[in-house]
Amino acid sequence: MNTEYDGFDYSTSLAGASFPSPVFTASGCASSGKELAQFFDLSDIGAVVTKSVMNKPRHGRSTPRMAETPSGMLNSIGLQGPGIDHFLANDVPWLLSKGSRVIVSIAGETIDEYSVLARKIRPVQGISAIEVNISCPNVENRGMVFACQTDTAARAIDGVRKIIGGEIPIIAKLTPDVTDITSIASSVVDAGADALALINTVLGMVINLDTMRPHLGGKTGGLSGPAIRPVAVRAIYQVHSAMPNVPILGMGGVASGRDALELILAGASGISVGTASFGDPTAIPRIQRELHALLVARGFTSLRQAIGYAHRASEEGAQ
Amino acid sequence: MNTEYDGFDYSTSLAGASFPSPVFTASGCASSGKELAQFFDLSDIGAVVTKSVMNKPRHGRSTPRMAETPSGMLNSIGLQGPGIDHFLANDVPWLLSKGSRVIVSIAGETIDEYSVLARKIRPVQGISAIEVNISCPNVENRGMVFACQTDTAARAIDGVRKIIGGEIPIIAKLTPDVTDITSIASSVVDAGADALALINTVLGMVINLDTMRPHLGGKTGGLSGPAIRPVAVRAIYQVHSAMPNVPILGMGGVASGRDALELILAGASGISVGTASFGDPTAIPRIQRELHALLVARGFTSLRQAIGYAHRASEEGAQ
Amino acid sequence: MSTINKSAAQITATILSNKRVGAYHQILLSIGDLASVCRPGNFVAIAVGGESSKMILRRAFAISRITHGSASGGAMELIVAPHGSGSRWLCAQPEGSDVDIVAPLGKAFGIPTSPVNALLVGGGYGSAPLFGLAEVLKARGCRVDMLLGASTGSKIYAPLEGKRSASTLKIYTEDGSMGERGRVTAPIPSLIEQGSIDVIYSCGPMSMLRAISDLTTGTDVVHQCAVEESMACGIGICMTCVLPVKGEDGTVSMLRSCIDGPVMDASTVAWDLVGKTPPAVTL
Amino acid sequence: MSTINKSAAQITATILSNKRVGAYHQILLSIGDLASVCRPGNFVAIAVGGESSKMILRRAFAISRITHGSASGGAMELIVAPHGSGSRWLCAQPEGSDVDIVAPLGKAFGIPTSPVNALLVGGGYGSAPLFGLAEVLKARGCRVDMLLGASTGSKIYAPLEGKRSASTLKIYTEDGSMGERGRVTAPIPSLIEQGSIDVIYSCGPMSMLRAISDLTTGTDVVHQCAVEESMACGIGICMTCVLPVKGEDGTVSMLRSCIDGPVMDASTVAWDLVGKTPPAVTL
Ligand SMILES: Cc1cc2nc3c(=O)[nH]c(=O)nc-3n(C[C@H](O)[C@H](O)[C@H](O)COP(=O)(O)OP(=O)(O)OC[C@H]3O[C@@H](n4cnc5c(N)ncnc54)[C@H](O)[C@@H]3O)c2cc1C
Ligand SMILES: Cc1cc2nc3c(=O)[nH]c(=O)nc-3n(C[C@H](O)[C@H](O)[C@H](O)COP(=O)(O)OP(=O)(O)OC[C@H]3O[C@@H](n4cnc5c(N)ncnc54)[C@H](O)[C@@H]3O)c2cc1C
Ligand SMILES: Cc1cc2nc3c(=O)[nH]c(=O)nc-3n(C[C@H](O)[C@H](O)[C@H](O)COP(=O)(O)O)c2cc1C
Ligand SMILES: Cc1cc2nc3c(=O)[nH]c(=O)nc-3n(C[C@H](O)[C@H](O)[C@H](O)COP(=O)(O)O)c2cc1C
Ligand code: FES
Ligand code: FES
Repeated sequence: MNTEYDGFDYSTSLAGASFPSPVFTASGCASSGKELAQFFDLSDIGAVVTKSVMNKPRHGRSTPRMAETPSGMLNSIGLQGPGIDHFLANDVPWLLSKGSRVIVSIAGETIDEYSVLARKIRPVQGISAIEVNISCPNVENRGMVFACQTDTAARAIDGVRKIIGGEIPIIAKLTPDVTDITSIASSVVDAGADALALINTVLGMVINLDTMRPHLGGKTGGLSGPAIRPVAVRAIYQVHSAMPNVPILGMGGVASGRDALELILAGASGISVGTASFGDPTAIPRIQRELHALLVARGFTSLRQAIGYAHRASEEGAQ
Repeated sequence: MNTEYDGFDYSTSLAGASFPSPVFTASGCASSGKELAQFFDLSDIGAVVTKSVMNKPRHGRSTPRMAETPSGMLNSIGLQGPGIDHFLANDVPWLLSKGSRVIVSIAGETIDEYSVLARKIRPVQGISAIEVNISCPNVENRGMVFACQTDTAARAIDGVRKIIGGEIPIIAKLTPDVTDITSIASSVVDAGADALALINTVLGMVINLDTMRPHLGGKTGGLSGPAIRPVAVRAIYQVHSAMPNVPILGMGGVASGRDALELILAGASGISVGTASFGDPTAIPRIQRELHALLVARGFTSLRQAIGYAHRASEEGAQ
Repeated sequence: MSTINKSAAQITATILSNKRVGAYHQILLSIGDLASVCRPGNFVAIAVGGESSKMILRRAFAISRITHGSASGGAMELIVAPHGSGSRWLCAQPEGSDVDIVAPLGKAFGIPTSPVNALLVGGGYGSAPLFGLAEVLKARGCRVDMLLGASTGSKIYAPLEGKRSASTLKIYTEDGSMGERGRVTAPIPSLIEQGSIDVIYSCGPMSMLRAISDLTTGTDVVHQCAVEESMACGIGICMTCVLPVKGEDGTVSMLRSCIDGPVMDASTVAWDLVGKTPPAVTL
Repeated sequence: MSTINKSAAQITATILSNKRVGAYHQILLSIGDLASVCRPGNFVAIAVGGESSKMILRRAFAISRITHGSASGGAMELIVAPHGSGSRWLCAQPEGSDVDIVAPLGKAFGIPTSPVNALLVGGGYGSAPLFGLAEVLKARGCRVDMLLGASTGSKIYAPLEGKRSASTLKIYTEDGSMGERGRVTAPIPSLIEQGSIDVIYSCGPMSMLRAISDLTTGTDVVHQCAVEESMACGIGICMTCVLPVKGEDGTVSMLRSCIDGPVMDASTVAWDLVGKTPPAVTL
């Protein structure tokens, strides 16, 4: 564990899983870790959240898969990946050998697939948590986003929970593209999610002005980056307000320590950094340093004191 | 009518109402027009969409009411305004006297209030259309956003339709903050909306890092500006795809002719420019010029040919 | 043409000079003919961050002084505190670069038609519009006294300028590093009591304006203050910059400080309601 | 440390010079020790737009040439076409300004261990990495012929440089404004037939790479091409830049062109699947 934060308790926990720092990679924005290892030591950050893996290997969507937008980007990767077997045999052992804490993200095309994935992960030693991605917008059918409806969201989580028992914390990852995110959040918590990951990308689209057609191979894509940060802060604030005891892994447009602090004050116990790593391979350790300095400057002696502080401050506050 | 587009037919119509150009102000981003008249001639643009007016005068929310965010901003005005009587007695006549086409935006706290407003507007001569704002996020209770549910959305529109009859086109303004915007769109069309305005702002929040509390007086606010453009394009594309015959007034992050073109190719028959006018008081006439040049450069001889072209191109297209 | 901001125009202005002065930057912009329509109290809205900026809103700055040059036309002086990313960007622009400005905006200070005794009170960069104002007042035969205050000496802008433009100048800093230690409002009660001032012109933090307002309440002293609210547009179209102002009948309206201000009659501002949800409108 | 991009580092590089050359800008960056680990075919990813930029992604540029200087260390040359807002920003940066770069990235061209006859084919700014490559190949005793093509003469980068670095140089433009009128691929069939080339190194638009690939299929000529796909990260973490590549067993995988490329064995690329939804994975 990290000791460079002397005096300050930078550790965090998500439903029993502990981490020396609250700054993680975001699923799909760090592959399986190897690529970033050239730029910093993976054991120095809170955790590596791996790219959502499915049961079978998968090609994903056709190219182009990305479009830059003002202060953001769209992606339509479509969950390309090697499949769970290859992933568990190769990527997880490599990450653990580097001393990294590992959160495995899984995604299924059917409710059953989530259970199948859980069954394969259960016996694996050393995994800190499972992030259940029920909100990837880049699947063939927009109706397939389980996190859009309380019942499908709950069933996917329930399938995983039944198999995992209490061994590994389950983090349900939600989309902000719903009418009422708190109702989705409470349905997955009822179904057995220990924590929530907020937010996945926002559904968006870009038209290519040369071809005058949708730019992305998959037509629509997921919007990420600083552009969506106010949406992430709002979602985290709303959900933390409704369920103050459910830990939240916050993400969406965090590119600096100040951004991370904003999400933490809104209620996040940990921060995933996604798109920022594309523009800056050392974004995560930088954000980790900046956040620490900002917390200390505000007189906090532990990260925990700051989590959800915006809610408490408003009770105490003058207004 | 404008003749400076010689050869090119720049006119558009929204359910029977005709406009010499497709570029309008956005409701709430031009007040009642007077303020912009110093910077350009209001009769030169397509139309002035006035700030949503309620039945009674209204103070709106407490300050601060805005926060700049990456490529966007949050606002929480809360529908401050003079009330419909003052508005109809003063602002509408002034706009008409300047030769401006006027679209009156109305907002109600109750379903009934929409009918009351419609009753007062009905006898007024010279109004091109009514935009019914059922999606303002800056009202006391987030549950009050009628456009979040198909039934409340439909009832608000139905109330207006019953009173307006067929005299004035009704444009229903929707929020993208819903699980399925096409179902909301079809419910308001069934209830009598002639056209749709897409999109209102996206619900967001900013935490002030000095006070460590929500920055806006109203806590949450509406996100607008280029940051949300991909969301607007997606919403317009989805709705146009589902209901190709329902005209759409598109908006959300349009700051240049290229942005306007993107929304038009996605399916918008007209474009409202909101936040861009804050950063550039002459944004609207500039965007109007730029869009015209881009359309001509692509070989279009009328605006109409370009509306929804991204859908047709993808049928014809090579892939 | 409108009656609102009726002299305003959007132009490209060249930075003639950009000098650090204490904690501030003194920036001189070449604005041609526009100089002739700028009045003390008006402000300018400047686009920041360049072509591919993520900052979409203009930044507002008080027009500090206007000089009517020769060939190149007039110039506008600003006093800019490098605060956040937008003002820091502006302070970093080199001489010779161009900025997109909209000016003059807002209501100017009211100038008395006959000579009066005027007290000008500035807090921090709030002194900006006071130098230009002092010149105009003196030209009208007014007596001009000036009080400048700040947290520390480096935030007192150009004390020598102050001396030149006013009959008397008193400086207050909270840490005592320049002038007297204390608040700039300290001497005001006795000045009012002595009957030595007719009008106070103030510009600075809202708390300072309010404090002065409290001191002038119930006296004959007129108090014109230049308020500072967060502004998204600066031209009256967004309704973000509102301030509760009492009408003649006592009802409070939320007025836009960009077009109904920034200069306001301090006695009409409902200071206790600033930043609060105003009471529901009653008809 | 990883095996991927194992020499890559993120550094601040100073622009030593920035010159317009035809339709391009030749930009020289001071990169110190990093120069020693850059190989022809590697690319650099540059942050664009400055501190308050709305452009959040880096832009990729082929490393055109490396010079090993004296005191100030090595330098990296780029050939940049002002295309959209990011590349235009880079082309507008003055000498002396700093940029944030990550380099060297991706797989370099494979250099034969024994002397061969090499044909270098560049389209537009695709000629960028070929000059440096030519020098390396010549140092290994290879014969180097070069073909450069573009739509028009101003888009042929530095034809004189080409002449210096290759044994022969032929230029093709589609409008005939420089060299011969036609496509750069025109002479390749007869060169292959004559048996005068062993390896083709190509860099340019995907359509050009594919056309060359079609010509070399079924011949003994090895074809290494530097592909260009839209890249969000450039370092292998985002999966946006994938290309369908056939494995030894004939199955197609979507490989990341940033780390498994940009230089690829053209015979393994499933050209007909580029930009299509690849067939479902079968196990
Ligand atoms: C009428 C008026 C006159 C002003 N005159 C001066 C002056 O002469 N010299 C000077 O240094 N400053 C002046 N200010 C304040 C100046 O506008 C802010 O310091 C500046 O907008 C901060 O922008 P930023 O990007 O540096 O900071 P950020 O905090 O990054 O700005 C974020 C957003 O908040 C707004 N904002 C932040 N602080 C303020 C503020 N104090 N007032 C209004 N909006 C704010 C910005 O406009 C921007 O939209 C004046 C403000 C107003 C309204
Ligand atoms: C490996 C590699 C080597 C390259 N070498 C060179 C070179 O030597 N000289 C040169 O001028 N250009 C080169 N390019 C292309 C260069 O990256 C693009 O021209 C540039 O990214 C365009 O950015 P922009 O902001 O100007 O354009 P915009 O169109 O505004 O860019 C928008 C987004 O699309 C991406 N994009 C747009 N065009 C391309 C493209 N052709 N390739 C990849 N991404 C693109 C941008 O990175 C950005 O994220 C290379 C690209 C790659 C992948
Ligand atoms: C290229 C890309 C790929 C992503 N892939 C995944 C994924 O596989 N699983 C997942 O749960 N989220 C995925 N995401 C979403 C991110 O984890 C994150 O929720 C989102 O991007 C918001 O954070 P950011 O703004 O920091 O990127 C992906 C995002 C991007 C940009
Ligand atoms: C300050 C502000 C006030 C607004 N007020 C209203 C309003 O009164 N009625 C309404 O329908 N939309 C209102 N909107 C939403 C805009 O009309 C528009 O739908 C939205 O801002 C997206 O467009 P833009 O990105 O071009 O601003 C407001 C937006 C802003 C920024
Ligand atoms: S700043 Fe927009 S109305 Fe005043
Ligand atoms: S550009 Fe991100 S993986 Fe290649």
